Amino acid sequence: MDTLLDIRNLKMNFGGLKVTDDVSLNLAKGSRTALIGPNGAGKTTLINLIAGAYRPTSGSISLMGQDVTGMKDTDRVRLGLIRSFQITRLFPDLTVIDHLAMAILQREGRSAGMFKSYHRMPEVLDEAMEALARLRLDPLANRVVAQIAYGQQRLLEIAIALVLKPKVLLLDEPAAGIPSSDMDRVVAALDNLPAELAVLLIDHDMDLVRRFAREVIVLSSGAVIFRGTPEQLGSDPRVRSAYLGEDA
Amino acid sequence: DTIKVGVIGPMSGPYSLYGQNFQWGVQAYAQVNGKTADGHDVEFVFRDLPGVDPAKARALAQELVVRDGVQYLAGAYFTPNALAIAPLLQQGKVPFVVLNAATSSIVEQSPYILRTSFTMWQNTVPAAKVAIENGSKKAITIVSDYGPGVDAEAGFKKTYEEGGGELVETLRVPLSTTDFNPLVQRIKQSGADTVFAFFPAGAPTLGFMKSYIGNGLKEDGIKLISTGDLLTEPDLPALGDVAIGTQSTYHYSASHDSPENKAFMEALKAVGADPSKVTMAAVAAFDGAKLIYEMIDATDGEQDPQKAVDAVKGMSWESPRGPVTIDPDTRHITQNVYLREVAKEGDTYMNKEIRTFEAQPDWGLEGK
Amino acid sequence: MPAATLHVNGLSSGYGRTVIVEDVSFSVPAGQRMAIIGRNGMGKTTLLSTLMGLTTHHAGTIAVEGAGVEKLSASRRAYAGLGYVPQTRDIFRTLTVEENLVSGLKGRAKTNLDEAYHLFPRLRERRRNLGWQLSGGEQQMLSTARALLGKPSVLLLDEPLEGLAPVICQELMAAFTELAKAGTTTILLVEQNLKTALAFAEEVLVMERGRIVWSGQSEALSSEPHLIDKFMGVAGVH
Amino acid sequence: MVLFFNILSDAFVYGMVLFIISVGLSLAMGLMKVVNLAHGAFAMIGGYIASYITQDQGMSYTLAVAAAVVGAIIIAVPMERLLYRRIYGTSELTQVLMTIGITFVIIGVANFIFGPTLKTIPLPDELRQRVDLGFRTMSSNRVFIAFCGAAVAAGLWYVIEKTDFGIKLRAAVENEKIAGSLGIKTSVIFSVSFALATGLAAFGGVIGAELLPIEPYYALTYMVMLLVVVCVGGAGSIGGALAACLILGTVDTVARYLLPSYGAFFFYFAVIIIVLMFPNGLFGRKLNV
Amino acid sequence: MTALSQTRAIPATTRHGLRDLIGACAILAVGVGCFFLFPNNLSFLTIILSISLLVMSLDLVTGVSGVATLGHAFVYGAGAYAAGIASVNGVSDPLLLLLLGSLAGLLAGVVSGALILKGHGLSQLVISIALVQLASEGVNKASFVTGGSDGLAGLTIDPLFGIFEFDLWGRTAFWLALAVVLVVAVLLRILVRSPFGMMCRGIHQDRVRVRAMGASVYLTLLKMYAISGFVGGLGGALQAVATQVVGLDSVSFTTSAEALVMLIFGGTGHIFGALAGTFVFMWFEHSVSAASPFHWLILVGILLILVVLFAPKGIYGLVGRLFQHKEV
Ligand SMILES: Nc1ncnc2c1ncn2[C@@H]1O[C@H](COP(=O)(O)OP(=O)(O)OP(=O)(O)O)[C@@H](O)[C@H]1O
Ligand SMILES: Nc1ncnc2c1ncn2[C@@H]1O[C@H](COP(=O)(O)OP(=O)(O)OP(=O)(O)O)[C@@H](O)[C@H]1O
Ligand SMILES: [Mg+2]
Ligand SMILES: [Mg+2]
Repeated sequence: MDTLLDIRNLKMNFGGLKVTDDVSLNLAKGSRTALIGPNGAGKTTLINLIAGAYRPTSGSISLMGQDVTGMKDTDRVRLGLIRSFQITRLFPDLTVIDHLAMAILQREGRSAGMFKSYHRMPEVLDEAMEALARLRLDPLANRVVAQIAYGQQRLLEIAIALVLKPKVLLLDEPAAGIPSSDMDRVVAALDNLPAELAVLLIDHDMDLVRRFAREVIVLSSGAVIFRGTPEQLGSDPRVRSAYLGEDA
Repeated sequence: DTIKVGVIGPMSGPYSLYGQNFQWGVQAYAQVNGKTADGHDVEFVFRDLPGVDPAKARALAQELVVRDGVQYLAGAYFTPNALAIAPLLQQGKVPFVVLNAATSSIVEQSPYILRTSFTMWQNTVPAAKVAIENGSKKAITIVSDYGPGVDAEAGFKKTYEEGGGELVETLRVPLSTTDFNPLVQRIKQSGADTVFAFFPAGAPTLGFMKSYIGNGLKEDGIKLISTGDLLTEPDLPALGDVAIGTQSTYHYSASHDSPENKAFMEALKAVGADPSKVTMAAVAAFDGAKLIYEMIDATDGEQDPQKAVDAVKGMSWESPRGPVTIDPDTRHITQNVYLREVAKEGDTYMNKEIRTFEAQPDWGLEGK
Repeated sequence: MPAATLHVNGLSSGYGRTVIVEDVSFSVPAGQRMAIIGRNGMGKTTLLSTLMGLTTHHAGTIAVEGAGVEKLSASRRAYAGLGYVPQTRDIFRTLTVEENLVSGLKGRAKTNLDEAYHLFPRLRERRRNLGWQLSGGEQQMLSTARALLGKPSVLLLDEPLEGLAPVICQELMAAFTELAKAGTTTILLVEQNLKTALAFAEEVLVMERGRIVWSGQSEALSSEPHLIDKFMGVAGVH
Repeated sequence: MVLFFNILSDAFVYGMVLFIISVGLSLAMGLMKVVNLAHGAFAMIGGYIASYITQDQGMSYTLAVAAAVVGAIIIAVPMERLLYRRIYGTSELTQVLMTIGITFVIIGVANFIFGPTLKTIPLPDELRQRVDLGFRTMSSNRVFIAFCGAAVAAGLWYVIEKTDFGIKLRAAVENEKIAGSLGIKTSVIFSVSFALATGLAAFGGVIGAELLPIEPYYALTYMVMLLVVVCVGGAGSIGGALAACLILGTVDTVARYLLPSYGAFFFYFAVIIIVLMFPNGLFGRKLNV
Repeated sequence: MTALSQTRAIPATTRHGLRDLIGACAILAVGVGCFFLFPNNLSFLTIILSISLLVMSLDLVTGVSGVATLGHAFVYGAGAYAAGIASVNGVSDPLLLLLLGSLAGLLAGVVSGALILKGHGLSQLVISIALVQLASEGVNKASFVTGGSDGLAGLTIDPLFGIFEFDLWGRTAFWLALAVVLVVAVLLRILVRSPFGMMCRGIHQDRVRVRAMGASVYLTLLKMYAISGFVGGLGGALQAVATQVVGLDSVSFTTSAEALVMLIFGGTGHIFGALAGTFVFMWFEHSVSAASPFHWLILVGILLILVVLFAPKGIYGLVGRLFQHKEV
């Protein structure tokens, strides 16, 4: 099985608005695909559909050969379909390391333990600290999330997604709010992902898209208007006018 | 020496009026008879128990007995609270004078329980008799759905059916009911000529009276008879003129015409009571205090509950409510029950006694 | 109200007792464009929200067109001419797009909403939707449009381009430049993308641990890669 | 059939009383995001003032209604400034604690001043007439109550949904700081809305006194009822509050007619079922994903 | 990397362990102190202890997991009535009664949780109110087993371990209650810090995030509800055993609301807060209502207001703040 995620003719509307208009795409093992498009094109919605937060009106989604169209979001996560959030969703009163420990324990099916705190599980602590260190968040490990800067929260959002050991990873604007100076952390984290992992990345930072993606899909008004390599992107007139602007 | 008496009642909360009445009654007795009984100083210790809370009732009683060393307990506005206290009496060696709780079975819980208030049966049986004598053929009852309500319903049913009447329906409504319109509609539909009602004094009684009048039941010829709880003196001004002429049966009216009651009223005023807020609870407390003084007298201040209780069994005296006796078997008070009618004299509303049922026992225990 | 000057002197502030911004002084002439750059967590957001009156003020003065505002409440500062686009957007999630815009009008007539719809046609399409239903970029547009409707004379922008498509970014930066050049507003911009920040601003402040560690002309910074390297930890702008 | 209309019309009036009293709470909870458990206490204050004006001072009913509303507002506004302001935007639990505390104090004070007995507010002659509705007669007071309910509903809906005031209020509650940065005078907005909610409570307390009699524990006795109605309707929604009051008023009334001793069962069953079907309230403002 | 995690994490663990130890010692010290200082208030102290189990159980669902409920007396009442009814029907071993009560509480917890968790926010609050009202009506109606509004009085309880009588002085009941509370408090502290507890705290703050990690919100909370029911039921049974009466008030809205007030008063989410809140609040109420039976409500009201104004995180938060100042 080479195709991990296969989406066929997905459709979805909010009231009268067609947000997802007959979208088909597939991600093979090891694929690095960028999903771009104008604001409100339906990128986040597509991720929500794949992750199971919304139900499509028609079409199908299959994950590693298994049809997951009607499956609960939490079950999809267990199959290895992990997403990050465009607008961070974290636990304001928990510490940075709490977040990672929770993700690790959940991944390992140990989150129902009622006696031993993760502070007494060296293997969990080590893995969590390692994941933080990769994004250079380790000095903040014991800080409460409400008290770290927004950009740092964005990095944490990525760290959580990575630690869940995804097979298919959906990243919604992971690099937004991270300064050029720190972009290298993100790029390094993405470069270090296991090769067989399939990644779908949304971002408006074309530098990141060009450095990362081997394939680019452009969405506009819910429909796919372009699919190709990053190099072909700049020469497509539709993409230029709808998205990139003239000096791209 | 000082002999302590613990009084537990609702000093705060929705029923605080009655706790206050307990206090007034006790103080009035001390006002008239002095603060010593047979040379022993008597001190009353008051404890607040605002609502139905048996666990707390028990804890308070226990604390009074163990810590404050009281020799006598008195009070209990609600039946469950009295029931919770009862099991302690034997071990604690304290007699307990119930000043209100009106379920018949309370006195059976311990040989050390005496009661100077009333029972629902005691007041309800005469009400049923009045209904029958007034020629009622079909009646309906409406009561609050809790112990005393159920007792009142049973008392009325038994007497009314024995008298040849037909009880067409019995309605029990939740204690929290304030809008009685649908119920009054139902009473109207039932074809009864008389309705017997019992609710604890407060919001439901007002609500019921308003609906009874407002929906024209009176004009339709459906008579209302109730126990005095529906028409306690402090609530009469709130009911206003609509209530005039309404009949009820009860063991005490503040307007009872006797020298004892006049003296009682004077004593109450002397201890700072508001005469318009005097209820049956005050007279129960007054008589309760009398029993306690008698018991102290009989035991010479020693802690001997059996001797104390025995001393007052069968005792008779002239209470502010009329002649009373402590029934030696039940330890409950035998008393007159009066048929009264709401009237207005000057600016004040009152329950005017128009007929006396003499020496009524607790029909609830009597019937068993 | 035309563009105003902004003078900040000895400003310290933070969250409760924690001090984040320390002893910051700078001034921006009317109609100037200034950019603030710095790594994550260095206090840029805290500085802007302090100017707006949303953090705990510890010391120092803030003057808009010569009038001290550091003692005023946020709403009084808004009337003194300050306008703010927060980094986390903070649109009203339970209000519709149009209601969000109305909330920023500062008493101006509703007909002025067209200004916002003209700048972001996307918002007109979505005007009956609730705030939370918007896409990330749409929320960003709404937040900016809402602040602009109040006609601020000093505009504080905290990463207003985050999540916007490149074409919109270009248009928006052009619009901001236009506003400043026309003498309508003075602009203080926090921006993560160095290239964009330097292209836009005339002056630049670099923040590190709550203090200003460098300030000067943006050309000076662009032409000195070692400075950028020192403050931002990356080599050069491409 | 006549009986059916009889019961229905009783239910309608009962629902309207609930509505007038609870709509202010719905405003407070839905728009100002304050779980104001002391709402009933302000209704009670209104009732006491009206009772004092009519019973003890012998003045007119109209005057009493006005005095009740104004009086409750005069008491409420300083409380808003000193106490409520501190709990805007805090967790519901903190609000519960503060407003229960306020309720206790108001109850204690009322008990102290007015004593523990029931208070009534005598109606003027115009409201004591019987009105012929065709299928039944009803006291003019009840007709008046129904009319007031409708007027309150319409007026409020207009203010909240159609005026800028409503927008500013909702904005200020959602994010006070950001609203301030947009030039919205949040403190004025809060005071005015709080006064509005309290005034409505007092108004409801007075005109509903016949169905919900005024006594010191009023505030606690009807707290559950008010909370339930507001949540079933969907906090902040006037239409929702109206619908909830009418539906629950009807369920309660009909159940009490049909099966008096099981009335409460039906009422709370209905509540659970409605809430499970409409977790955001009948017309609740949908808040989050 | 290992070294790094250890330097950071180990202080955190020992700090928690230390807090638990201090907490347990404090409970014990206060308990023993009360026994000697107020030897005649034991029955009241026992009620405090049993109510504190209800409040701790409420903390699990409300403080830790963020489920708003004003009907938690449902589980408390279930425990109390189960023990009461069993005792009337011949079960008189105190420990067995506690077990029965806890199991009944667990069942009640699952039932109410299953319904309440279907709602969110305000609707949870309403379902919880409706449930406790229904339960209370039901108990009132089923007077043939429950004694209706009169309640069950005069339960006979065997001596504890066949030796210690539940007598008028209430010493046995007090020590039993203290031991139960001590054990439960420590276990719950551990529970709150465990992976499961952390997950519940996470759900409290952002359930969408929790789902995105792959955890089921409903099932997790239902489990928490069951545990909470067990603890609450234990409290109810303890009260039944200690006071030998069971009344309708044990399943009332009022009790639920009071429990919530005491929890917030003490500080939510820390278990010890629940304990401190119950103790201080009930003690204060008890003292002022004895000192001023007519006006204590005003004083209690003022106390609550003051807490919100000056200790918005409750007593526990206040104490925590004092400690932090010392550390700095
Ligand atoms: N609410 C808060 N309470 C306490 N400290 C805070 C709070 N918010 C932020 N901080 C701290 O203040 C410092 C500055 O944060 P600020 O948000 O101003 O940084 P920033 O420069 O805007 O970063 P970014 O580029 O990530 O947006 C950070 O160290 C952060 O941890
Ligand atoms: N729950 C909803 N109800 C109604 N409309 C919605 C809802 N969620 C999203 N939309 C609309 O659907 C469209 C697509 O939104 P989506 O979030 O998928 O855009 P996006 O491509 O991720 O944009 P961006 O780059 O700005 O994040 C937007 O116009 C948005 O307003
Ligand atoms: Mg998006
Ligand atoms: Mg920032």
